[in-house]
Amino acid sequence: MTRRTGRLRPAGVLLLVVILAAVPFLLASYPVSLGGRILAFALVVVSTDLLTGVTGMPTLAQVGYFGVGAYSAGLVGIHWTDNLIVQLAVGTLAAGLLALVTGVVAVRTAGIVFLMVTLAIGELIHQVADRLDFLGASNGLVGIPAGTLYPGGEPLILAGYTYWWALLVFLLGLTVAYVVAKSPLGLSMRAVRESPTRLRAVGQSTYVVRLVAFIIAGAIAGAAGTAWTAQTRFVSPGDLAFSVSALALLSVVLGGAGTLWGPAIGAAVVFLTRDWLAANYFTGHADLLLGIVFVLAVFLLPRGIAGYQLSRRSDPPHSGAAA
Amino acid sequence: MGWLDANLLTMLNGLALAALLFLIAVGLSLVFGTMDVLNLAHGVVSLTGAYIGVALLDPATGTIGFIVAMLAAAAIGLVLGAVLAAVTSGVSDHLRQALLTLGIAMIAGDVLGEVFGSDVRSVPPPAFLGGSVEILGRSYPAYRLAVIVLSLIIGVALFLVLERTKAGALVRATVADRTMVEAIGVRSRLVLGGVFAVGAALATLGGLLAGPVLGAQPGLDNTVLLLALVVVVIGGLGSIRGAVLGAVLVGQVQTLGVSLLPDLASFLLFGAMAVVLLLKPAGLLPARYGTGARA
Amino acid sequence: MPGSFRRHRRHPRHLSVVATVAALALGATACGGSLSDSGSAGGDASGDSGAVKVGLVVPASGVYEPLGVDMTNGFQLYLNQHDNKLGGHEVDLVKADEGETPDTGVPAVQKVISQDKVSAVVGIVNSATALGVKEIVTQNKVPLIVANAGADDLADGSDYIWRSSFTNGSIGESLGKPVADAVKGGTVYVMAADYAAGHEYVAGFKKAFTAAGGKIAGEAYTPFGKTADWQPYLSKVQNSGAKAVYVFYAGAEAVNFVKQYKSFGLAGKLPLYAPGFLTEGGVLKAQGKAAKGVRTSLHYSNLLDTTENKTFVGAYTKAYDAPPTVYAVQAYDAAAVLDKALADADGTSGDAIAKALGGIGEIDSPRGTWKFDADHNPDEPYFLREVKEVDGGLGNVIIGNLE
Amino acid sequence: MNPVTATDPSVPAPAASAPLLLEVEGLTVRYGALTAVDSVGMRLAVGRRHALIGPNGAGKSSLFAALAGAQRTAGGQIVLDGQEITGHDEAQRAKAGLVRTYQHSNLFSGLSVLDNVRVGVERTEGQPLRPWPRRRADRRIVEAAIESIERVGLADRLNAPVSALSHGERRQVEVALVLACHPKVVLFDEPTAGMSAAETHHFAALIESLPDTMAAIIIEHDLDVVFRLAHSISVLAAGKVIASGTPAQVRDDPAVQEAYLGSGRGDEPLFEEVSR
Repeated sequence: MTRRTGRLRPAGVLLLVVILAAVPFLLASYPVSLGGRILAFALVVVSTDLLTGVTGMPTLAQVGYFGVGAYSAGLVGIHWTDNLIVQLAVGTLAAGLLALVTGVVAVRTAGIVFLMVTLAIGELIHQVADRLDFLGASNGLVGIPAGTLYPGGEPLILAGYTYWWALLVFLLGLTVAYVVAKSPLGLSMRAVRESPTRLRAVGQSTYVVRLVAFIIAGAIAGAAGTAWTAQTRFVSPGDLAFSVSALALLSVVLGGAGTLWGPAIGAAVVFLTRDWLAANYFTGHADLLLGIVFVLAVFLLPRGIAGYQLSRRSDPPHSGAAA
Repeated sequence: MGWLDANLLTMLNGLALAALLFLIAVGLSLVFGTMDVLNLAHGVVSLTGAYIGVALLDPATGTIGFIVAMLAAAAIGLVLGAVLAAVTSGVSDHLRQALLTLGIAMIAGDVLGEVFGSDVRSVPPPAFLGGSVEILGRSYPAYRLAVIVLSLIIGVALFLVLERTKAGALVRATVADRTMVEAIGVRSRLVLGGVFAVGAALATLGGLLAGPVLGAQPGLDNTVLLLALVVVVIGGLGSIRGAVLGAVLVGQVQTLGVSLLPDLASFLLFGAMAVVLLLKPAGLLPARYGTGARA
Repeated sequence: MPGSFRRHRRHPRHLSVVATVAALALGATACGGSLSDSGSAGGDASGDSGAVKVGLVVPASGVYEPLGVDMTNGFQLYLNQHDNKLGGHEVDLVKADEGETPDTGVPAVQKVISQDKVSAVVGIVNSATALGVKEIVTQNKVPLIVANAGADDLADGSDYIWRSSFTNGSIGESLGKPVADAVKGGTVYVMAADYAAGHEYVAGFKKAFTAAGGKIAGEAYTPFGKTADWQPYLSKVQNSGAKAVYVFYAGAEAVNFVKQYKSFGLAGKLPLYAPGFLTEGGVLKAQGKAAKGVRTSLHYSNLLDTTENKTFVGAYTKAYDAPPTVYAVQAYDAAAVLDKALADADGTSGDAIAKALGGIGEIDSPRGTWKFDADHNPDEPYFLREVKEVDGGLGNVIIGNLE
Repeated sequence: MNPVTATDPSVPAPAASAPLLLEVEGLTVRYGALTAVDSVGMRLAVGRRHALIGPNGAGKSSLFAALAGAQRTAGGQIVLDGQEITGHDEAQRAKAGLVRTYQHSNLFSGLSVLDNVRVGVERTEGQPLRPWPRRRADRRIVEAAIESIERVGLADRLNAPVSALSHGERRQVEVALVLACHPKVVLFDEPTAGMSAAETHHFAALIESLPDTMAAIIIEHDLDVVFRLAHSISVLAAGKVIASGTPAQVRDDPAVQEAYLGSGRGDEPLFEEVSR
């Protein structure tokens, strides 16, 4: 079983980037805007995989940090500047910061308990967004101006341009994820996944590794959130609901946990199923279609789209009790 | 009127909610403990129970009719559980289990919506429990009291089966030490598969009994699933006593909690869960695992 | 494409890339690219007598699906009654699923506008979704006829936002004085689902109620979509000494609330007032007798005793085997609005329709005659309704008119 | 019975020139009412290998877990190379140089042999938290890891995932990983359990070849291995050290014979083969 993390062939990567970049020339504005949203969601899923697949920490909180990034970008856009780069920086930082604050306690747990703690984090962020008036409460944050790339620049309104910005953020985030996975930290993260007790016995605090991974993943999700806002110019609590968190986690499994690129594809499959296939041909039955995709994937793609199976001994839920 | 008087009814009501939560959640917990399967289709199984109530009950239904509906719900639950046990048997990775069972839940939820419509449906309590009784000078629905009593009976029965029978001993042993599953024979594996069926039957039964309180509508399955997950994780996965305590706690948080801290109502459930898990990651009453004393 | 699949068979990574791109490509209906806005302005069919594309975006899934069904029926009924024509133009109706929240609703609107190139959008149940698409419809110059979402700030006179339904605040307001009069100096407890609409319904009510000399006994906002048990709140209501209760709930929460109001012994002792959604449509059926005596305010009741309404109810019931709801009427009226506008409009472009909308005057609706106000909200009368037994079933009997 | 207590350190005094690497006093582990490790003391000098033997349930593994910091102790003191580490957690003790292996090999089973050992090297010589690669530094780590792997004789399995290795090979990886941690004292928990005779022989040789700047404590049931490797032996029964000394001293200790007989394992002629 070889780990493909960080081992894409340069030619393939280049081809992929070129094709993705060419999309706005080829497709009409709706599919392009769908593509842009897919890219933002795919980046959330990549960040989820960084924790779930690479570090062995299945999480439901990433959509929460995505929301922090999205709302931060929106607030910056409304109250400060329409500069997308500033929005990206602020959103990433804010999400990373909240990941630090929440992670300090959350990463003390593991396995299913960690999953439930992250569910709580995601839901609490969701509730906060739903209640704070300056975030638009349940109606969502509206009136976000179109972003610009440099002071005085042309605002990005057309789907093609916001798509390119989303693509840029996506590639940036994906690159960060790959670099981290290839780094010594990435090795430590995979070691945490395989055996936290062993890593401690080697003299490495697993807590620190988990926490750093959690912060990086949170920041990446925040970046994805800013890319979302740049396109939709509207954020609502519904964007960070439990159902979205669940889809993010399931996209990781569907795509092939631990491979980073597989989950990104998984995210695209989920979105295309819901917003294209169901929206165009099976109105009102998105759940049915997604359910069928998931069930089929379990039996037909036992290793996920990327053809990789997460270790059967993925963090046991009671890993607190060392045998 | 003292604090206790003012809140006694609310606490009683929290118990009624706890009774329903226990019935629904305990199966989820036992299935995880014995089969190592996190069954995210549990919510839709429970919703099926509620829809069985929609199909079989009307306001004129008498005791016999209600018992028939309960038996029907339990029977359908047994079948659903057996099917789920079979389908998940080859899938040991928790994440793939999540993908599979949530996928099944989404399909089943859509089908239920097609069959019973998207409107919210109400499930009438049996006629003789339809009224209210006077408690502390306030009206209280008799049905909810009956739910508490019924859940107590079922809970005690479950406890006795687990503590006093051979099959129960096997289940407890499996929960305590999962590695022994590899060593056991086919018959014993069937017993464990039976846990899945019984767990699902309790969920459908719980769903049916919850019908007159919560109604039945698409989407309720997710609400129920989340609540059940919170209950079993707070209590300790695989532990019956944990499920009881978790249900009581969640029941009180949802009633007494929101009554005392109304401004924080939307944060209470998940906030409470986070606090419990950070203080006691294995839950409040975890199933007894090997402590390592024999290491 | 099959060729590329075969070639890349041994390279799953490439296969996935190709599959993604292929899937994206399939999403394209036109190859115009997305870097200019020439194609996105609605109504590229600009001939005077040509067909007009209308997008109907209502929930076909999620908790609001029942509303979506009624709205589709109402809109479709109008089309059926008018040979599928609006303003003389054959209608090409494009339906999209709004879902539950903006994360599905906004893309749905985006899709009908930029992919299907509709000239007008009708529907939208969720206020957050409506607010979220405001920018999109304005930018694309496609008028949106909101057929439900009631957020107070939604319609503000913008050329592209029109509303055939209601505003949350004014429904609440309509009950202020009558409730104040009814309790005669007693206090009222107010309660609502804790989200924007709930707060708006309460704010509107409180404004009119206190202006009429009413006093509030207490307030409670219950977690929206998460509350199943109202006993803790009802207990406070009973302790508060209130003489009546005003609430806002809809959907499943309305059912559970009304049933619990009854089973915890408040019904019959404390009169219950609410915006009409508490007892509208399928919700009332699920509540059953527990709802008897509940008084609500709404801009419609299918028991309204006018010829127009009786004709409408007859036709609707015949077509869909169920009596119409307010949601059906709102969509039916949206069709009527578009009908008038298209008849006046210079062409079928979104811009032309938007311009014409300002001059359509009064609409004859099953609910009575109404017209758009300066903000493009309906200027309409409200009815005080009470749930009573009607022909063996339950209905919202009109017991008075409200301002 | 004449148990050796902490106040009477039993390990034969090492040669005066060899400094002490590990000093343990009064180490106690309790599970509720049960005392699994009862006031155990020991001393270990540089270059020495000390074996811990005793019947099942004697508390050997609990003692190891307590030494390694994986088990909460009810009392006692541990000094490693002059540094008090009693309050350290598991990772800190390993960092200080007290490194263990596991009874059932515990490795990063999804990772390759090289990556397993890299984890250790990265901790001692690299920057395990650096979130970006650095070509030269990372290559240095890889080279050090390979060196460690070659030392245990697994150079040809560098890129094989550990899950694909044989039991014996996994033990070798564990040693390579332990060596990569620059230990002062290594705790081997039944290192040859489940190995074939040939593997056992090979593995004993591997342990013998460890640098003499470190010391080792070995839990072992195979007394051939014990008498081959150990410079000194402690016998644990019911959580207490009942005898301690050179292999010859221990073999002849009547208390040891009694404990083994009393433990219900008297039918196993424990010392027969070695005293022939």
